[in-house]
Parts: sequence; C-alpha cells; structure tokens
Amino acid sequence: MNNMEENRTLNYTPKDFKSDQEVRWCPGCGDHAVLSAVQKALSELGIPKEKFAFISGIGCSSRFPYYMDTYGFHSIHGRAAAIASGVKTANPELSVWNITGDGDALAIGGNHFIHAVRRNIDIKIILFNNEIYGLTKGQYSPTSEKGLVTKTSPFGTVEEPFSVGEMVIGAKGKFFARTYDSNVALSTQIFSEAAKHKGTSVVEVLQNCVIFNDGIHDVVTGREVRDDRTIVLKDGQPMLFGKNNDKGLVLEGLKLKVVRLGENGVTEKDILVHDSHEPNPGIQYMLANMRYPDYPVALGIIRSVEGHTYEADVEEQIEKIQKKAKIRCMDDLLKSGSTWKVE
Amino acid sequence: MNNMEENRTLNYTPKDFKSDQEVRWCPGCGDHAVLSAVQKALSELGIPKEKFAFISGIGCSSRFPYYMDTYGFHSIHGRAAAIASGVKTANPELSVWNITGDGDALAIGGNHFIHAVRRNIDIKIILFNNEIYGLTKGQYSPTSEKGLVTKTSPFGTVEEPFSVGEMVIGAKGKFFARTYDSNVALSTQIFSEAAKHKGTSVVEVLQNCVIFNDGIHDVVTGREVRDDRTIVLKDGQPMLFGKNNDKGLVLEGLKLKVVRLGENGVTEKDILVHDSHEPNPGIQYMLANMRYPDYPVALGIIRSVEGHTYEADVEEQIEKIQKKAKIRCMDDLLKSGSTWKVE
Amino acid sequence: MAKNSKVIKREEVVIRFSGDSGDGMQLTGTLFSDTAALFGNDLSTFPDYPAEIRAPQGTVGGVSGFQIHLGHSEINTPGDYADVLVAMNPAAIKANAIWVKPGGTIIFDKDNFTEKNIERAGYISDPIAEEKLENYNIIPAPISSMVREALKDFGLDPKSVLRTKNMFALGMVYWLFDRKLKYTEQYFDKKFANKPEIAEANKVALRKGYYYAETIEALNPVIIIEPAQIDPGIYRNICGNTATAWGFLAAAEKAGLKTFIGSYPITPATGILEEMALRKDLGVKSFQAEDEIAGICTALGASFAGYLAVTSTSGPGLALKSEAIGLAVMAELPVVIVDVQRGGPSTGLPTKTEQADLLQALYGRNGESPVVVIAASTPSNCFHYAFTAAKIAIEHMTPVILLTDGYLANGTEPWKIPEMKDLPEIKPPYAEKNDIPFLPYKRDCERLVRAWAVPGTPGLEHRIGGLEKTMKGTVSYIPENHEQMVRIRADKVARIADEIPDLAVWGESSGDLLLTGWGGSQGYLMTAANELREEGYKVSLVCFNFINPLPKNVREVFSKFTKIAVAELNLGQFADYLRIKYPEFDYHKINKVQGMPFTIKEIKENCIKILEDE
Amino acid sequence: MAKNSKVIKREEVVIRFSGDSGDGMQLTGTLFSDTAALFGNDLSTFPDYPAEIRAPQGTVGGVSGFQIHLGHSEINTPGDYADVLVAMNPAAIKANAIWVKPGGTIIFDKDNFTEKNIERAGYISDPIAEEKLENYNIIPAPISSMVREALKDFGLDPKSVLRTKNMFALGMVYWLFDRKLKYTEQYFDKKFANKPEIAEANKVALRKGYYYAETIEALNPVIIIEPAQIDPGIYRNICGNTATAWGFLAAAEKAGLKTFIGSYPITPATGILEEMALRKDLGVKSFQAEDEIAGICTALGASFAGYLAVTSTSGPGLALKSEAIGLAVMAELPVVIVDVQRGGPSTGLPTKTEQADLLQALYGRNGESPVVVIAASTPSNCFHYAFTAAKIAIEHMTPVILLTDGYLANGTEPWKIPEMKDLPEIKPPYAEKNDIPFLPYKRDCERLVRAWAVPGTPGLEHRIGGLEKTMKGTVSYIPENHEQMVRIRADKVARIADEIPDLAVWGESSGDLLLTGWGGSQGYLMTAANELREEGYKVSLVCFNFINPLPKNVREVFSKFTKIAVAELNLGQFADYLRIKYPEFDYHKINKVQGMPFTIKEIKENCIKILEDE
Ligand SMILES: Cc1ncc(C[n+]2csc(CCOP(=O)(O)OP(=O)(O)O)c2C)c(N)n1
Ligand SMILES: Cc1ncc(C[n+]2csc(CCOP(=O)(O)OP(=O)(O)O)c2C)c(N)n1
Ligand code: SF4
Ligand code: SF4
Ligand SMILES: [Mg+2]
Ligand SMILES: [Mg+2]
Repeated sequence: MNNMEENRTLNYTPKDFKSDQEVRWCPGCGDHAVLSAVQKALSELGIPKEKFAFISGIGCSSRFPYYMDTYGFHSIHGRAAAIASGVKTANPELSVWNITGDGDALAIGGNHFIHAVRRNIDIKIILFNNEIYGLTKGQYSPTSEKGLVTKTSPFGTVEEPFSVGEMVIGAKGKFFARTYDSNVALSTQIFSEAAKHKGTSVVEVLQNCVIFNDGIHDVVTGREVRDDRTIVLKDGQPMLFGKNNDKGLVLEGLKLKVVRLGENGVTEKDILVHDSHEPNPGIQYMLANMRYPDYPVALGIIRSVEGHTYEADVEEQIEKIQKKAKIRCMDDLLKSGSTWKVE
Repeated sequence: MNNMEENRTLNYTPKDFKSDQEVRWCPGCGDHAVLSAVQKALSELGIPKEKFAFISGIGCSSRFPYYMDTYGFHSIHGRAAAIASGVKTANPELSVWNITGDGDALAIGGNHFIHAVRRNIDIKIILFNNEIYGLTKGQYSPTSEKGLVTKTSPFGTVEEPFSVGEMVIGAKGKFFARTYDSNVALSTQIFSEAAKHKGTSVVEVLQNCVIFNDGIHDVVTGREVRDDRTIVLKDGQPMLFGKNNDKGLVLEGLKLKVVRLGENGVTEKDILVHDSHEPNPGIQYMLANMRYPDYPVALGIIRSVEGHTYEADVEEQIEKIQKKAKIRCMDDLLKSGSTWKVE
Repeated sequence: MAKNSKVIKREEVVIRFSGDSGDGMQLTGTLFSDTAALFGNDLSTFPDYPAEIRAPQGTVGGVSGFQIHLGHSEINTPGDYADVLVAMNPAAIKANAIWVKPGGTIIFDKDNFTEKNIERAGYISDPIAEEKLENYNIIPAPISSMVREALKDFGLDPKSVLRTKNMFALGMVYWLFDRKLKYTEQYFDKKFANKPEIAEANKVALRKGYYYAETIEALNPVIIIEPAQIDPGIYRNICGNTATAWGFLAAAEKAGLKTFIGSYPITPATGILEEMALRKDLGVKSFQAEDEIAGICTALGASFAGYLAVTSTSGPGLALKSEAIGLAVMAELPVVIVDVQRGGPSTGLPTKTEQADLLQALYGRNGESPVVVIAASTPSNCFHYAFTAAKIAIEHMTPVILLTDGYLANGTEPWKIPEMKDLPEIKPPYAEKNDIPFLPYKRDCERLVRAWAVPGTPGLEHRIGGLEKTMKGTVSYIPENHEQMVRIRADKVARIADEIPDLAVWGESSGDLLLTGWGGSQGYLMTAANELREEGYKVSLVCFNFINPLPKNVREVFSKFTKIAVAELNLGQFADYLRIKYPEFDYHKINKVQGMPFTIKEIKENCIKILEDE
Repeated sequence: MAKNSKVIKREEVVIRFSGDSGDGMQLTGTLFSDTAALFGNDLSTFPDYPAEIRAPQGTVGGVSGFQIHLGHSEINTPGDYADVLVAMNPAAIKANAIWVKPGGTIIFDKDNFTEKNIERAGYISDPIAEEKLENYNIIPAPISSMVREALKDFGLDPKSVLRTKNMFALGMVYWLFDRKLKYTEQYFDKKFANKPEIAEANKVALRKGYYYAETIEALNPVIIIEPAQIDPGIYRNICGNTATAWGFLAAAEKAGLKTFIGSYPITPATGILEEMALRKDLGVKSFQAEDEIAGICTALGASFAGYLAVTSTSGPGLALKSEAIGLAVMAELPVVIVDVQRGGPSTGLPTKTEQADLLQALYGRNGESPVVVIAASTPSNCFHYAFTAAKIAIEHMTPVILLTDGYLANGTEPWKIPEMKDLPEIKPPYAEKNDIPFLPYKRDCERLVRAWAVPGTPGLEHRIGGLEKTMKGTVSYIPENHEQMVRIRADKVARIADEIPDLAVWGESSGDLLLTGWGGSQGYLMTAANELREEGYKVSLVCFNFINPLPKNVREVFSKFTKIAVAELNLGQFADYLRIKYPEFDYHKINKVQGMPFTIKEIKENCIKILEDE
C-alpha cells in the first residue's frame, strides 16, 4: 500500500463491491448468499478495493467475478488456481481470490488445486460445493455422493467422492474451513479469517443447486436439523453442539466419538477443545472428515497453521541474491562471463 | 482365465518376463533393482504372462515397460494412470500396472493419480520416487526436499514437497506401501501383495538417481543406518525397529513417539501393533508421514483396506441392468420409444 | 376441423414457440413436432436454449425457444423466419421479433404483458408497437386467465395451474394447423400415469386452447400441410447427439466389439456421454473422466484393451486432447474423437453453433500428426458418420476426428430407422494368434495398417508408445527410420481415400457456380442452391463429409464450374484447406461467425454477388 | 608453432569430438570453440547429445558429440561433414563414420579399441576396416596409456586420471590447428582453483597431447584458419536457449516491466527456464509449474498482474497449452509462448530437431483464434526475436508464439553483444488513470489494441474472461457482436504487419529460383544458396522470421522469380501456409523429417532438380 492510498479512508459498504452486472444465477441458488457474504467480508477488511483480484474457472459459481466490482478474471475450466498463483507471485500486494466449484477445482482442476495448496501460495480458494456440475446442467462431480443419480449416472454413480478437507490436508494444506451458503454470518466471518491468513486458504461452502441437486445438504444444514447435525468449531472452545449445546466430541482411542453431557458422567471438561493452529493435522483431519449420521459435520475454521508462503519466499530469495549480485542490469548480464573484443 | 489357460502350467522364472530390449538406465540407477523385483514378483503370482499390461508415462522410470516381456504401453507424460484406468475398466481380467515417477505421477499427472486412487480402480501404481526429474536431466520435482539445489532451483527450492502416502490417503486411498530400490526382497514381497490387493495399490519406491540426485535417500536407507532409521511394518506385529530391534513406536496423545524397550519401563506390550487393514486411516496416516530424524521411515504395507473397486461396480451395474433390460441389441434400440411407420 | 373456417394449403411452414425458461417451450415444441411427424410431414427442429445459467425470469437472456419447420416436400433446415410465433411473455417478443416473417402470426399471452414484464424485457409500454408489428397478425390471448378459469376446480396449486399455459398455446396452434390432439393426450396419460389430475389438467388446457382458437376466428384461415412424400419405412425423430451415440453402438455391434466412452461433460457435447451412460443395457462402459485429457486417455487404454473407444467433447476439450491424439497417431490405435463444435475461441459462445474447429482438427498437434477427419451434416446422418468414423478407425487402426456442431447436436429430424443387417460389415485387423514374435508396426502392404494384438492374447505380448519406433517396436533415433515412419503414417491416412465415396454433386455436374460447404451447413446450402436453381441460376452444390482424406474426384468435380464458392461458419477454414489441396482453383469465401447457422437469404445473396461480379 | 611442419591455410574446417557420455566431449568442444572465437574465427557449433537416458557405456546409443565449424569467412552452420573426427571409442566411429569427409582425419584412442568395446559398438574386429576408412588419415593414438604415464606421479585415482583423456585429445587438435593453449589452461586454473592437482593434471594432459601431435608428424600439415572479417565489438558465444531468455529480459528492461516465466521442464526447451531461474539477480520470477497448462496459466496470471510473462516448452507442451492460448487471445493479454520444436509427433524424437509444429502454432486452437507467430533463425538471433516477440506482445496486447528448435536451442555461435541503449523502446499500452469507467475492450482505432489496466490501480477495476464480450466487458451472445469481435481480433493481428520489416532477399532480387525457408534452417539455406550462386545458378534466398502476419512485400518479392522452392524440416507446412496466403504462386517443396538439419548437399541437389525440371 503506498502512501497516497493509506490516506484514503476506506469506509466501504458491501454495495461498494457490487458491479453493474445483473446477477444471473437461478433464483434460489445458494450462490447469491455467498456473494453477499464475500461482499460483506471484503467491505470490512480495510483493504483498498483495487487490491482485490477475483479469479475463477468455469461453472455457475465461476461467474462470480462478474458481480464483484474488483479486478476480475473469468478464465477457463479448472485453471483458476494456476492463474491466481501467477497473479499472486507477480504481485504479492494483491488480495487474490480463487472462486471455484467442486467440478472446477476437483475434477479438471484437481492438479492445480493440490499444487497451489502444497506451495502454500497466499490465495483464497472459495470452493462452492454443490456436489454437481451446475453449469452443464446436472452431471455428477467428484464430490457427488456414491449412488447419486444424475444425467451421466442414470443408474447411480459407482465412485467414492473426495472429501475436500481430506484432500487439502493430504496436499499439505494449512488452512481449511467449512461453511454453508445460507449462513451468511458464519461465511462472512470465515471469509474474513481466510483473507487474513497468510497462505493458501481453502473454504468449502456447502452450496445448494436448486435446479440440479436441490436439497442435497438439507439433511445436515436444514433449518430443523442443523443444530444437531453440525458443529461450529471455535478456537479454544470445547467442541459442543446440539440444540441445547449438550452434545460434544471426545477422543476414544484414535477415533472421535459423540457424547452427551451428563450421560455416563461426561462433563464439559472431557470434551475436546478446538485448536486450529496445531500443526499436526491429526484431529483436524478427523474433524474435517466427520460425516452425518455418525458425526456432526464440522463448520468453522478447522485448520489454520502458519507457514512459509511461496510468494514471500520467492521475494526473499530474490532480495537476498540481489543484495550480493554483481549483475544489476541487462548490460551487466550481456557482458558477464567470457567475452572477447574484435577491433 | 479360460479353461485352456488354466491347464497351462505357469512355471515362470523372472527371466520369462525379460524382454529382448537392452536395459538403458544409467549404470548404478536404482531402477535396475526395481525391475528385478517386479520380474520376480510376477513370476510367482501364477498369472499367465499375457494377462499383464504395463502402462507408463514419460521419465526414466517410465521406460520400464520396454524391459518387460508383457503387453506394454509407454504413453505420454503424466497420463498413464488414466490410460491404465481405461485398460482395466475395459478388461478387468488383466493385471494392470502403472509405472511412474515422482514427476510423472505427482507433477503433470497429479490429477489422474488422485482420481484413480479415489475411484479405487484395481491398478497397481509403482511410483519411483527419486525426488528429481531424471529424464530431463535434473530439475526439482514435487517431492524434492525444500531447499534442494537443482538446475531449475539454483538457489534452492522454496516449495514444500508432497508426501506420497499423505496424498494417497487424502485422495481416499486404500492401499499404500513403501520400499526402497536396493531391498529387492522387500520390494518383491510388496509388489506381490499389491498385485493381490483388489483396488488401487500405490507403492512408493525410494529410488536413487545416481546422476542427478545421488544418495538422496542414503540418510535413511544407507546400509549403515537403515536399521535404525526405517521400520518395516508387518501386520499383527509390534512396531519394533533398530539394529537390536529394541526401539518401538507408541502413541502419545494423538502423536506417535519413538521409545526404547526397557527404558522408562517400556515393554513390548506397550508398543503399537500394526494393522494395515484398519479402515480409519488415522495411525496409518501418521505412519506414512514419519520422517527422519524425528521418526524412522515406515516401509512395508502401511495401509491395505478392502473396498469396492470401480471396474467391478461397473460390471455389476451392467449385469444388473442387462438382466431386466428390454433392449438387447441395436435393432431393439433403434426401434425403441416413439416411432411411426410410413407406407 | 372446425366447420366455419377457411382452409388453405401450404407447402411448408415455420413455427416458433418461445417463452421463459420455465415455460416448457421445449416440451411444447417436441409434442408439436411428434404430432407433425406422425401425420407424415417432413420436418426439422431446433431448440434455442438460453445461455447456460438461468437468467432472471422475464429477461431476454432467459428466453427459451423451439423452432419447427414442417412441410409437404423435403425439409432441410429448421427454417430462417417463422410464420407463426408463440410468445409467452414480452421478452419472447423482444428476442424473436426480427425472426418473424413480415405479416406473420404472433400469438401471445396477453395476461403476461404486465408492466413489470414489459419493462424487464426492455420495452417502455407496448412491445407490439415498439417493434412495429401492428400490421402482423397479432393474436393477444388471455392464456393465463383462461387456464386459471378452466382449472379452478382441479384443486391444484397456482403454480401447477400456470404450468399448463404452454398446452393452451399448443392447443391453439393445433387448431391453426388442423392437427389431432390424440398423440399429445396419450403422452400426458403415460407421463403422469401416477398423477392423473396433472395429466387431466394438461389435457383440459390443451383442449381449451384448441376451442378458444376455433372461437375467436382470428386464427383464420386454417393451414393445411399435407403429408410429405416419404420413403416407406419405420421412422423416429432423432437429434444429432443421440444419432452420434447410436452410430458408435451400431459400429461396435457390427465389429463384434464392446463400446467404451471416456468423456468429460461439455456443452453441447454432453448429450453423447449422457446417451451412452444410459446404454448399460447394451453393455456400454461410460467413464466420466476427471478432465478431457483423461477422457481420451481412458479411451486409448480401452482401445489398447480391444474396445471400440470413443471420446466426445467440444472445441476447448479438443484443444486439451491434442497431445493425446498425437499419442494415438503414434500408437496407431483406433479411437474416435467427437468434436461438437461451438462458438469460439476459448469459452466463446458455449451454447451456440460454429464450424471453426476445422483447422484445429486437421493440424492441432505437434509434429507431423495425420488423423482422419469426418464431418456429419444433418442431425440424423450423425448416425451414419459416427458409424463410418468407427469403421475407419477400427479397420485402419487410426484416430478419427468426427466433427459435428451445436446445431446438429440439438437439432432433430425424422429418421428412417435402418436395419442392422443392412449396415456394412466391420472387420478389426486382429493379429494372427501365430504371428509370433509379434511385430507391432508391421503393416499390410496395401493399406499400411498394423495388426491389433489385444492384451490377454497369449504369445502376442508387445510394447507400443509415443517415441519413434522401428517395425519391431524398438525405440529408434535412426534418421531414415523416422522419415519413413512419418511418411508411412501420412500415407496410411491418405490411402483411406480409396474407401470413401465420391463427392456427389447436387444439381447439374457443370455450371456457373459450384456452391461448396461441409458439415452442418448442408441443409441451408441445399435449400439455397435449390432456390437459386429455381430462379434460373446455374448453381450446383457439393457438401463435404470426408475432409481428410478428401474424396478422390474433387478435382474432376471442381473443374466443371466457372466459379467455386465455399460457405462455412468461420472465417474461411475449409476454403483455406482446399487451397492447400487444390491450389489450381480459386475459392470465393462466404463466411458467418455469429454463433448461428446461415440464413437461406444470406447464402443466396452471396452466391448471386459472386455470380455477378466481373 | 612447431618448427618442422608444413603449414596450409584453409578457409574453414569442421571438427567433431565424439566419445562416450562420460568422456567429456561437450567440455572439450566448448573449450576448442572458445579458443577459436578468441582467436577471431567465425564459428558455429552443435552438440549432439545421446537420447535422454544414458545408454550402456561403449554403445552407439551412448555416444555424445560436439561439432565445430570455424572459418576465415562467414560461418552459418555447424557444417555437414567433418574434416577431423576425434573418436574416443569404437562406438564413436560407428556413429560418425558417414559424417567424415572422404579422406578426412580420424584421431582415435587406440587403447580404447579393446575387443569388448569393439563388440559393444557392433563391430566384429577392426572398425576402421569395417567402415572402409583405410584411405582416410587415420591417427591411432595411445591416449589412455599416455595420460596414465604422464600422470602417474600425481597420486590421482585411476578414474580421475582417465578423465583427462579428452584434454590429451584436445591438445592434439590444438597442435593440428596451431592454437594457443593459454585460454584452456586458464579455464582449469579457475575451475579447479580449490583442486590444483586436478587443474594441473588436465593441463599436463593437454600439453602432452600437443607435444605428442608434434612428435608423431602424422598430423601434417598444420592447418591455419585466419581470423574472420568480423564487425568490431565485444563478442561472446551464445546458444539459442540462453539468447532466448536474455531477449525477454532485455525486453522487460526496455518496457520497464518485471519478468515472469511459468514453465514445465521439457527437452529441448528446459534451458530457457533454467537460465531464467538463474536470473534472480535481475529479479526474474521463475515458476516451475506442475504441468504445461499451469505454466501458461501462471504466466497469464502474471501478465494480468502487469508482468512481461513468458512460458517455454516444446511441441507436446504446446499442444497442452492450446486451450489457454485461446484464453489469452480472448483476454487480450500479452504473453509469449516459446516452442522449441523437436521431432514429433507425440513424444517422437525428443532430443532431435524438427520444424513440424508450425501449423499447430498457427491453427492449434478451437475457434477463430489468431496469434502472432515468429521464428528465430540462428542461435544468437533468438535474442532479437525473443525481444521482438515480447515487444509485439506487450505493445499489441496479444499472445505471441516464438518458434525455435532443438538445433537453435543447443547450437552456439559468436554473438556481438548489443548495448541496451541501442535496442528499440517498448511502450506498454497502459490505461489512463482517469479512464473511468474503464472499458476493457475499448481499442485504439489504428492498431485495435485495448489498454492494460493493472490490478492495484485505483478506479480501473474491470473483468475480463474467455466468454465473448462487448467493449464494456459484459458477456454477450449477440450474433453481430461476436462476428465483429472475431474480425477485430483477426484484424488486430493482421495490422501488426505494419510494424514488421520487409522480407529481405539474399542475392539478386529476381532470378530463376527463389529458395525459401523459415526459422532454424536459415544457415543451411544461406550456405546452399551462396554455393549455388557461385556455381552460376540464378538462385536467391528469402528466410522468414515473421510468419503471422507475413511481411507486406511477400507478393512483390515472389513475383520476380520463375520458380519458388520452400525448404523445411517437415512435410511442407510452411509451403501449405504460403498456398493459403499467396495462392497465385506455385511452391516446390523440399522436405526432410529425420530429426536433423538439412545438409547443404541435399538442399543444393533439390534446387538443381527443381531448376532443371521441365
Ligand atoms: C475445458 C472445458 N471442459 C468442460 C467444460 C464444461 N463445463 C463448464 S463448467 C463445468 C462443471 C461445473 O461444475 P462446478 O465446477 O461444480 O460448478 P457449478 O456449475 O456447479 O457451480 C463443466 C464440465 C468447459 N467449459 N471447459
Ligand atoms: C508433455 C510433456 N511435458 C514434459 C515432458 C518432459 N519430461 C519428460 S520426463 C519428465 C519428468 C520425469 O521425472 P519423473 O517422472 O520423476 O521420472 P524420472 O525420470 O525421475 O524417473 C519431464 C518433465 C514430456 N515428455 N512431455
Ligand atoms: S444451475 Fe444450480 S448452481 Fe447453477 S445457478 Fe442454477 S441453482 Fe445455482
Ligand atoms: S538419470 Fe537417474 S533416474 Fe535416470 S536412468 Fe540415470 S540414474 Fe536412473
Ligand atoms: Mg458444482
Ligand atoms: Mg523422478
């Protein structure tokens, strides 16, 4: 941020991040709420608007950048993580967001996704997981539940889905969070934390596609059931959940177990306390992997560990080398090494 | 296997699997020993030679199929897992092997690798991990240690490497084993188990590239140190290692810890017992991830869990549908649905 | 037919149903065309979907259309301009006004012309006036209120009631064209067997529309289109994507092979994968791959394992498959790559049609990398060209690129169902069991085809791959071997010309102008050429389906005409290709790159200009 | 110089050092050529590596060679046939026998001609006899035993001793060409400053070889090649890959930009990435991507962020980048894609050279997807064309494909170092700060270039992407807008012709034959054309560096010649392209697809045949 900018007051409202384009998602699509949450989070970050770059691939969700009044690049299917990596490496001062879907990030874009995560390049990956290809009108995706009947699996899929969090941790990921579309408050908070985290932040948004996979997350996030079937993790807090906040998670051997406060003498002290900053991903891995009906689905920031970021290390290496470098401009380089003079 | 073949006696020796091509790897390259181990394992499997298909990408290691007197396909860089998936899906009767390198499988081929693993398609992936691009003469790979100086990282890499086992488990992998090139006996045994496992089997071979990354694994597998710096896991056996078999692994909280028998009252009973068949990957994940100097590096079969395989489920679905299908040939299909007659 | 109505006969008519995405226009159009087909008309239809995501209700971006061209004589296109437009809302007027014939009939749901909808469509007050359509035959029908009234005792929720609006409109159109309601009624009985009240509601709406039209007398005269002169046989409607899928299945059955498709979804090609996925009854293995590269690579694996292997995609996907197609060229394995072309470059206009991937198909690979390129040219002949592509791939052990396009993929037309026994045989060039040691790149002298030794066959173990090889399969850096192999691969593809049919000339075999085209423009070119001939111009037409290699008689055909014009939906790719292959001729280019087919008018005007120049 | 030796002067000479991969031939060749360059000869060199993996010792597959062509007059190629072959083992004879000029000199290490090595090379007993080389000037030198003897008191292990064999051989060659040892001695002093005994050992071996040659008198006469007439200036040796990398760096400095390279290693392009990775001193950000697609995509990202962005690859990698190049066309962002061509198709002959990616570069994308295509034609002018490619990309906001090849990439030649101040300016078309609201696809009228608004600039926020757009950047499915944009993108590239230099004719501006070529064949074509002219043929030459768009004076140049021949290392791709662009001319094709450059002889024979036909 240069001086002129620092003098600007940045009293943004979410509206400042709305572009002039009409939002074209289906009425009722979960994407609308995510857009609001992002606009809200951004308005509160205190980062000048021109420092944001939103990079997306192809998919319903990937139309996102058009609706943001920031720098934006709606690219090609699956490649946004690579493009975003280039943007961030080139200009580490930008706040770079990669908007993507379950197909875009994990089918065609799987490789760029895991490599961005491994490099821990400081981009924010918001993965809209509707467990379906929305834009192409309803084929199964790598996160579709086994057995799902779709246009390309008329008799049910025979493939086990990826779990986003597991994949992220398997790829050396240092930040993973989960939210769902209609919880704008939680989403806003998570996006804000993701933005502040230095390194690749992956946020999985459980998103509803009203047209091709309607209600797929309702069993977990439905208004009636969500308190009992999700757990919002908070650092330093015991892992309690349930309508009456009376259920909790404990460790039994190497596995997590759901217990009820008061039953079998369980008290709050027995309940695991969340620590997203623990580098050993052991428990976080299990938390990310919890599935209904055995467990509540974990929401919030599951893992958030500091580490070197790619772009900062690159800058540092350049700086170090330039300090002692003999070659400082092209004329130096051209004349370096063995040369001879013809007169 | 049809009847005629069953009547054949399959008294193979490793030589039966040697092709007439001169082996072209550098003298001293670890690949030679892996080739021997595979040929040995195959000769003992009791599978007719014509049922083997070796599919590879591009890399030094990927020249492997030329040296095998089996069906072979030396394809393009990174794509062998996809090609092998096609071969196996088409003909589940074949024993399909995907030979690959750390670059081939995890750089350009990363996406096909994780998707093959996720689908649990019954192919055998042998990943030669020399932590370098050998064929292109020495650039760093996604498994190169951070800081490694190579032709494309003259000042040291700034990227954290993938850990193969972690990636496999993160991608829902059900079989992961590790060996090193010069231990032909262990390799042979692992290849044989990998072949018998139904599902994607990933075997990481710590392999030495004498030319571009010589001795990179020596700190762990060097003759002098290997007993103390590796542990060969065996199902049902306590996790003991060391020259005198007096060191072992225990669980402390959620982390593994190295202890010494006899010290602080530790006895063999305290030592963890290996169970590669446990579906919850918790401990296996940690075992796969152990790194020198904190831990011994785990060798042997780390994870081996039964599960549905893609190609079998496909066959089953087809069978089920065909049983009740009204359309049994093209003429049926052509005349199905609404048609009308013009006279 | 209603009694007190005038009746006129017409040779052909174009009808367009148009409304919001949720208005059920695709079903309406399909039911009408089925009815027309059963009646014996020739016809051609084209759905015009909105862009991928639903745009907000009532906006022009959200308009979904379905056009039907039916006639007493041969119908080759879905028609340029509509005689009748059904518009369910103001946006449908906005989107289609310029596509209605001057003086045509416009039926619209006047209940839906609310202030809000008018504004959403981008009008200020009266769409009809603003479009200057007052002199057209304007039929404002109170469709919404009529169905509400008609169904008030059905106990349906308001949404379900309004969902029958399309049937009311359809009923009106049936009356106008004197069609029977029976087929449509049967459709609902079957479709909603478990919800008889819904079936009944739709049937009531249909009949109410029919009677309303009869009553208002504004839809006069009733138009009769007699059945067409059609070859006897059993017919069905088929769209290009289904025809493509079925062509492969037929080829597999003829060749005694099983079918594998490895694809990644992409508009407008997804329908092929979807149809194949349905065909588990025929044993098809459909593999939804993680990306296009895995799509072709799994297919190549299946081909190596002895399957008829196919991968289907559209332009951006073809780009991604480039490297692997090169491998198929080297491995000499049979595989068919379908490219359902759409508007480019890059993501371009994904739901629109174009013919701009031709040069990519021919040249989009590193090195000298010859492949066979074939183009289908009508929705139904996708079957034939898919079959032929598979036959060539298998019999010549080569990748074949089959080009179709968005227009062919989604367009439908009646198709005379073939009998499997009448289709040509397909003989895979299997290696002989005693061909030991098996030399993978040994060829038959005549066609230069290598033998197919399928894994699992004892004794034929061998290795293939992407590095240059000798006949034996050994990697070779010998300069002369490389040159020889490069030339053999080119020659192998070139020799396929021996097996493809001669180019057929429609019209006289000589004249002033030879109109030339390829692939999906065929129907438009035929109609234009026919009309030009009828107007006295000496114009003939050739339409190419075989692009590499080209038919053997091209030079002979071309040399009989004073001028040659090449019409295509790109900036002149096929014309450029012809320049390479037959530089002795001069080619006049007729191009359009608008994401949609030519109109007959455009082609004719261009031809006349070319004829009159100089 | 030794006293009692005859001396002759020669205009030029070709020397080839050849031995096992471990024999240090690349260093030997490099040291010789440095010495020759310092002396003032013009020269051209080419290393001939074995295939990627080390083949077993002593086999033909493991032979590594380095050829040097030096002269008193201008040298354009590394030469076809060698005057002197240094062969460290029998396999080196096997690999090179046919490349030695009849009667040429062959120096070999007779100690290494053991039975085992002879057999490994594929001979039965005497390689010289079996190759019928008896009448050549055969110098069997006991190199191994001589160095063993010379260094016996050095206390080195036997392996290190034998590693100096190459210096013994080099010493002999220095004697033969009357060269000074000084530069080479300095090299060792510097290189082994910390291991003086190794430096000394090499220097001793070098001197012993020199004296041995003097002693045996078989290497008579001593050959003198006088310094060439060379432009005054400071010179260095440079290979194509380094020159390419430096060209980009120079362009970035001139444009006031930072440089980003996103690449995935691939032979023979890796050297560009490797050189860039070294240039952290100049602030280069080199990103070793996970694959070629990420290579170009990270580059596009960096370009979006305001960098000079480059991605380098070879043919199979270019295939993989196809889709993303299409995106660059749509996004209208500057990016240079370097394709260092190698033998194809597919993996092909990865270490060999070819020119067969031309049509891929021009047409290998979906849709109408025009890019600028430029080809470098000598190792050192890779600098100029990389600079120019970057300049065009930046100033015209367009992807540019720069074609080089394996021969240019690895070949070296002396290069007169330019001064940065003499290079042309580069002006990025930045958006104005007050250009609000910023319309991303608004263009300047003359060149049709859109403005570059770099993220971080307040007020210029905007969105770009791969879907068709209006000037404002709004996604648009409007047919006319699409056609207009397609034509504008084509036109934008076409107008770059205004800024590229006219095609230069070498030789008379009219005549019987215009020999035509492009890219890396230039040196061979020049030599051939010169020789033909000297022999009295009316042959001139044009060599293309700008391929799309073509220079504006092509038609004018071509029209002055009776015949036109197009020579290229493929089956005729550029000739086909010329047919598209200038159909009025007839093109005779001269082709070779052997993974290696033309020989002068081949070109001349073909030209004479074309001249004599009819
Ligand atoms: C190269 C390429 N392949 C395929 C497509 C077609 N395509 C576009 S989006 C998409 C999947 C979208 O799914 P997801 O990423 O989950 O996004 P959603 O629409 O569900 O938000 C596909 C297959 C394409 N545009 N480009
Ligand atoms: C599309 C493509 N990109 C790049 C290459 C160049 N290439 C060949 S092998 C290889 C990496 C090899 O590394 P690895 O897989 O680890 O195998 P190794 O040689 O170490 O056994 C690369 C980059 C290629 N052949 N094709
Ligand atoms: S199709 Fe699904 S994901 Fe796409 S905009 Fe509509 S509701 Fe949202
Ligand atoms: S370069 Fe390395 S990996 Fe390749 S063959 Fe040689 S030693 Fe083995
Ligand atoms: Mg999705
Ligand atoms: Mg490797």
